[in-house]
Amino acid sequence: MTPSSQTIVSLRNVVKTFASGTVALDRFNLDVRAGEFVSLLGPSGCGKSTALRIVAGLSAASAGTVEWPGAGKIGFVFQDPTLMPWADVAANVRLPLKLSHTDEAQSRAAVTRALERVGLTEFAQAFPRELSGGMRMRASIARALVTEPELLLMDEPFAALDEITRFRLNNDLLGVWQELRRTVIFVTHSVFESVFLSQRIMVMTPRPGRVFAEIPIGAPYPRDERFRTSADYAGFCRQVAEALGQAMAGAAA
Amino acid sequence: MTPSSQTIVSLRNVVKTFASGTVALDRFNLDVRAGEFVSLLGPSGCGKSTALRIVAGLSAASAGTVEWPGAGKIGFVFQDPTLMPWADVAANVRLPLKLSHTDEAQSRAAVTRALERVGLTEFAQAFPRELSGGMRMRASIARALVTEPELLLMDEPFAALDEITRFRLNNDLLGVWQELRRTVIFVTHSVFESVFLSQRIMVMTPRPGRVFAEIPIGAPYPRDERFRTSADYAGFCRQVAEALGQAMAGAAA
Amino acid sequence: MNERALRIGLPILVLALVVLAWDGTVRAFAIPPYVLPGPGLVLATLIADGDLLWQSLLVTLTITFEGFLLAAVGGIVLAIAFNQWRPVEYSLYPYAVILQVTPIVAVAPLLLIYLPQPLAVLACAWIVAFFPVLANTTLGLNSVDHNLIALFELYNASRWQVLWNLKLPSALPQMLAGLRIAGGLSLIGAVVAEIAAGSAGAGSGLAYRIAESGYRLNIPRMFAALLLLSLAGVAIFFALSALSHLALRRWHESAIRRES
Amino acid sequence: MNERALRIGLPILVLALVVLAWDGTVRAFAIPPYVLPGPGLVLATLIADGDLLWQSLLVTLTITFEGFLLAAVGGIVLAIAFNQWRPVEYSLYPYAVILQVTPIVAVAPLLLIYLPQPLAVLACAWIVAFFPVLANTTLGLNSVDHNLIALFELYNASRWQVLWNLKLPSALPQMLAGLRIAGGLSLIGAVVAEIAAGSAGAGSGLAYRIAESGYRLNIPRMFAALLLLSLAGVAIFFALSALSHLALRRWHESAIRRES
Amino acid sequence: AQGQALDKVRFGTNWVAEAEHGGFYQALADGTYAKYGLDVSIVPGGPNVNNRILLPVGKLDFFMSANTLQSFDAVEHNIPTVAVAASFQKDPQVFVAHPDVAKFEDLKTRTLFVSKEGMTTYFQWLKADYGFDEAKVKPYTFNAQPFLADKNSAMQGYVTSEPFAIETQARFKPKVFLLADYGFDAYSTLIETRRDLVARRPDLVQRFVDASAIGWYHYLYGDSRPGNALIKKQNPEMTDALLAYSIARMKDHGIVDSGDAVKLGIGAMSDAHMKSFFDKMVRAGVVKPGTDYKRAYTLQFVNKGVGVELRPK
Ligand SMILES: Nc1ncnc2c1ncn2[C@@H]1O[C@H](COP(=O)(O)OP(=O)(O)OP(=O)(O)O)[C@@H](O)[C@H]1O
Ligand SMILES: Nc1ncnc2c1ncn2[C@@H]1O[C@H](COP(=O)(O)OP(=O)(O)OP(=O)(O)O)[C@@H](O)[C@H]1O
Ligand SMILES: [Mg+2]
Ligand SMILES: [Mg+2]
Repeated sequence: MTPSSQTIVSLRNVVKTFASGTVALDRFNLDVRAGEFVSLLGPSGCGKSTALRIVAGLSAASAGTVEWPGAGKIGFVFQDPTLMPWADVAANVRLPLKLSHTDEAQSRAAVTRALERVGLTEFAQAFPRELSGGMRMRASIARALVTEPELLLMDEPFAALDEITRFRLNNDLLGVWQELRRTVIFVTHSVFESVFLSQRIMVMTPRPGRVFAEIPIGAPYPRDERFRTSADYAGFCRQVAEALGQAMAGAAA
Repeated sequence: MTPSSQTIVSLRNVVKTFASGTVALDRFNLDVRAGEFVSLLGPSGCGKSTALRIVAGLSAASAGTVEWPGAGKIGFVFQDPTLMPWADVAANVRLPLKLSHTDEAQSRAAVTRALERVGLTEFAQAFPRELSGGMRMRASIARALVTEPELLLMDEPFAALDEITRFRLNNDLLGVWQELRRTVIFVTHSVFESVFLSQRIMVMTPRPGRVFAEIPIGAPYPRDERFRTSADYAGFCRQVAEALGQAMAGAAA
Repeated sequence: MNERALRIGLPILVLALVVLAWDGTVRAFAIPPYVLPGPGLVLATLIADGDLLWQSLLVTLTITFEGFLLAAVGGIVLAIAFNQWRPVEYSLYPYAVILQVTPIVAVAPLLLIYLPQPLAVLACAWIVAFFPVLANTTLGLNSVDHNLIALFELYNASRWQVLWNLKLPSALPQMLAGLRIAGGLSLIGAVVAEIAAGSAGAGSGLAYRIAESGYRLNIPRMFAALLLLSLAGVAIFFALSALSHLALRRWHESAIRRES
Repeated sequence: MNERALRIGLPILVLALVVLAWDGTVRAFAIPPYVLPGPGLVLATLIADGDLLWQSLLVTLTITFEGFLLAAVGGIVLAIAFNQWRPVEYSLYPYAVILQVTPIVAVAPLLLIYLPQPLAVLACAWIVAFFPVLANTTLGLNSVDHNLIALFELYNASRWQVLWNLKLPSALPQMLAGLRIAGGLSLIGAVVAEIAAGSAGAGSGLAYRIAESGYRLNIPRMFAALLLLSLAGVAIFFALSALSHLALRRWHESAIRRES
Repeated sequence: AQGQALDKVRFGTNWVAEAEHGGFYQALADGTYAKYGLDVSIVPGGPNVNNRILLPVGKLDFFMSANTLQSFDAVEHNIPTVAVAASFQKDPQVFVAHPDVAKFEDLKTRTLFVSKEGMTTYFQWLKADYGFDEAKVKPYTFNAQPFLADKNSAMQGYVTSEPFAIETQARFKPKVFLLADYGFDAYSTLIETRRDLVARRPDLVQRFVDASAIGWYHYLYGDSRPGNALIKKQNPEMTDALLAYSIARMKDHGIVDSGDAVKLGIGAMSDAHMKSFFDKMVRAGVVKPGTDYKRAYTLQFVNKGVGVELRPK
């Protein structure tokens, strides 16, 4: 969290043009250091998911450079739940452990913990098609958390959840992050959520996505319900919302 | 909108038990009259989508009665975008018109208007896989709006959208509803959204879903940005949030 | 329940109708048995020649079973190899197609030269049945959700893990459809193999019985043998369908009974 | 680009290797041409007998084409009927299976009794090829996203609309895979039909050439005919693959070139 | 019959056009059939083609059956067909062996390539009378490659055909054993027809039998070119060399014109000959002992010496 800590990933002037001709990102810059909590905030279709996929190495930049000087275990929550339809919830959540050959007992405990965290204990044996939309997303979150990854990439993980579940998971996420000193890159379209969670918010312009403003949220952690109702919080929210409005207006102009 | 107007759909003591044994709804009651804007609000997995499917006649109740004394054209926004992957956005949006044999010119105009409304004009020729998550959802919304249906059923349509787009679409939706005197049943997990939009909010308990409280939102229409920042609005929000908290606590107890 | 009754009752009803129509036609036009034997006669022959035909059926079924296993394993393994190593696919797919279109009857003599006879028979049966397994499994392996593939990549899954935990389960529905086609084809393959390369005489299968009966104008026995063959085919098909249903019923669209 | 080079270069490379190995074996062991003719001899024969073989190829291809059309149309129509009316499926599926497992060579004489000869030939070719189309299309039609079906229901789509606008496009990938299998099978079907029910003699197709050349021990010509047949099969397969690619490349996982 | 409309007759053979069918093609080509008031169309058979079944159902009027056994089968299964003439006095069925095989009995130790049809006919007799072993049999699919590749094998064939292919293609002279020389005394290339035709149109049957016999005389002893030309037209694979070879072998071995035929004319049949073969088949377990084998044929149309004058003295 100290500015001197190691850079985990660094995107320089990244451009992403799809085969269809759509330019999703245009000279996009992002540096994330170990232990940071960074949010990407922007309107629908501005390239957030694209940027996150590039960060994860799932998609290649059309131009610019991407470097991972200090990459470790990655956890990824896709915007869609992306569960294996032929496996039950427990098996879906266990997947990353299975792929890294974690031993049986340990992985059973980790899965149980992760399912508890997202409130799906009762549905461990259910198949994805037997879940509600929000429950599917929670299973996907549990899967990303189960390995306690060093770099956690989350693409609007809480969008499908009600506020109460969402607040609980917000707090949980912050808890994990602080406790285990993880790095998180968080994509959201919610100003409130980004302010509550992050140390730094990258506000993006509409397509083609560029960083319009980088806003540090200087409030101390742990942040809790008191922070959510504080004047500080409201102030940050206003500042971010304004930046976002400008970013969007700039594009419209 | 007068209380005497015709009942569109009426659910009485509806129970829904799935083959897996999950009881999604338990003695669920709902009456919607022509011209109403009703929201279903509840935590993830409480049975909102299930209730909406029953209202649409897509799913049969395991017990209880469902009646449609005054059903007309229905528009449905599924929780997932549910687009045809082999058709481009325009064709997806045009689908309901095609199915009702609307003539070419008229349907072209309607599609153009619907796409404009959700900001996808540029992407009319794109295929679903070439869209971002939020854009897919917007295409789905455009498809539901294109026929200007008498009964509009929407399952968390705006969850994947950024606040600015979302507010715009909220306003749009209210506009359509008022102007054309439509009936809307709206599923959401957002207290703020439900208060801003609805005349009446059904707060549901966690699984098995029942109506915990029915809260009328007595604010006059048209509602606009001023309403969103009013004390009235804040008050309603507090009231609804409290009811939701109680509903969830009751279940936990 | 009603559904199930339909599922069993209807085919039986249709069967009854077909048999009645068959019998009726034979009687009404007084069709001689060497043109079209009536169902009663065929059944009587089936019972009278039961032992002989049963022995032959067993021979044919053994080849069928071995051919099917080979086709299943071969088709799946080949599809996996094609999917894992593109160069292998580009190099060998044309040859797989060539195998599919080669008329067995023409190459059987060659196989008989290069392979011992039982192996030649198996090779024939295999050639006939493997292609649908290959083609369908290939389609399945190539249709995996790309987000799931990305997920596996992220977790540094080995090729083997991707294959085993992702691609194969995901390809299962298509694979099983391929196997369902291959089931019938292996029966055909066994018959063709027997005709082309099989042993004749005492220990021979249904194909030989059919050819012999046709040649000797024992048409009722020919029909009885054909009937046995058909029953075997239907049994194989429904066994494979049941297997497929068991494997898919909890998750795949094609097998789930939707809540109404 | 590199990909494309591989795609074309590799099969050619493998072809070259196969031909070299073939030639080498024939020379090294001094295999006489009536057991295994060398590639040069086969090619020479192909050119020398070009006219005759070409005529035969045309005959075979005509039957193949007609059989394929019938199989495609028949398989798809049957699959649609099965999908639309469950009772039809329950009643007739067993009979479709029976058709699949019936050895043509055995029933061809019967078909010749009941049908005029050209129709009997077509029926044979059809029987061989239609089942994969049926089975795969059925799988496709049953695998439609249930939410999309719900959507169509909501908009009061007629059965026909659901079929045309939803089920068929959705089943396209599987259907095309079925057609790809059927392509090769119709060629086999044409060959088998010709052997079993065709008129021998002047106007005959490749199957007859192959059998006759084999009988006369004109093995180089037999190989030349087999070669032509294989080429035809590969051409049919790749034509169908190209068609499939065109139809699916914009939307289906199996055909999309992923952005890396 | 001249001047009137010709009777349309369909005649099915059991193989593609070849010299073994020469008499029939000759009769068609040189106008003998027409002279007898017949408009004959010849429907060739082939590997895996079973033309025989088309006879009783009326799609054919005459059929060329391979040997007498098939006529016995017809009786056993109550099929209303009957043999009316035997074009071949001897079955041309042979075993073709590599040159090292010294005598017929040595074949028992060899791998034998035998067709399905062979299995159901002469091989059963070989088992019964010579003690051949089924376990040594592999299927013969009318292709000599497996035989050529396996030096320790022998294969079935027609004396008129397979040896030639081997001599010309494999360039060695194989040993040939004509089964007829070892006691397999079936008639071959019989003309079968339906019983109702015999009853209703005996004149038609008689004309076909007579014209065919005359065709055979012309083919064997006269100018065979018209017949050969027609054969080659129907079967472009056929070569002059093979035709010449086949005709020569038919003459050497007296396939067509020997035994009873010398006096009674081509097509001759006799009760004694039939009985002898029937007894052998009963012994081999191929036909049931009680079969009324005499119903399998009729001597009504043969043994009249038709055409014998055409044989060169
Ligand atoms: N097809 C199904 N089979 C079995 N159980 C199901 C099925 N669909 C839904 N359920 C169960 O029914 C309950 C209610 O689901 P529903 O989708 O209605 O929830 P929801 O209120 O829409 O939740 P969310 O806000 O997460 O979408 C859940 O517990 C879910 O597991
Ligand atoms: N596979 C693809 N092919 C072509 N264009 C694509 C593809 N994926 C995304 N795009 C385009 O790239 C742009 C950015 O998409 P992206 O998914 O990154 O948006 P996003 O910021 O995540 O939006 P949302 O909040 O709606 O999820 C969009 O205009 C989209 O149409
Ligand atoms: Mg996104
Ligand atoms: Mg829901």
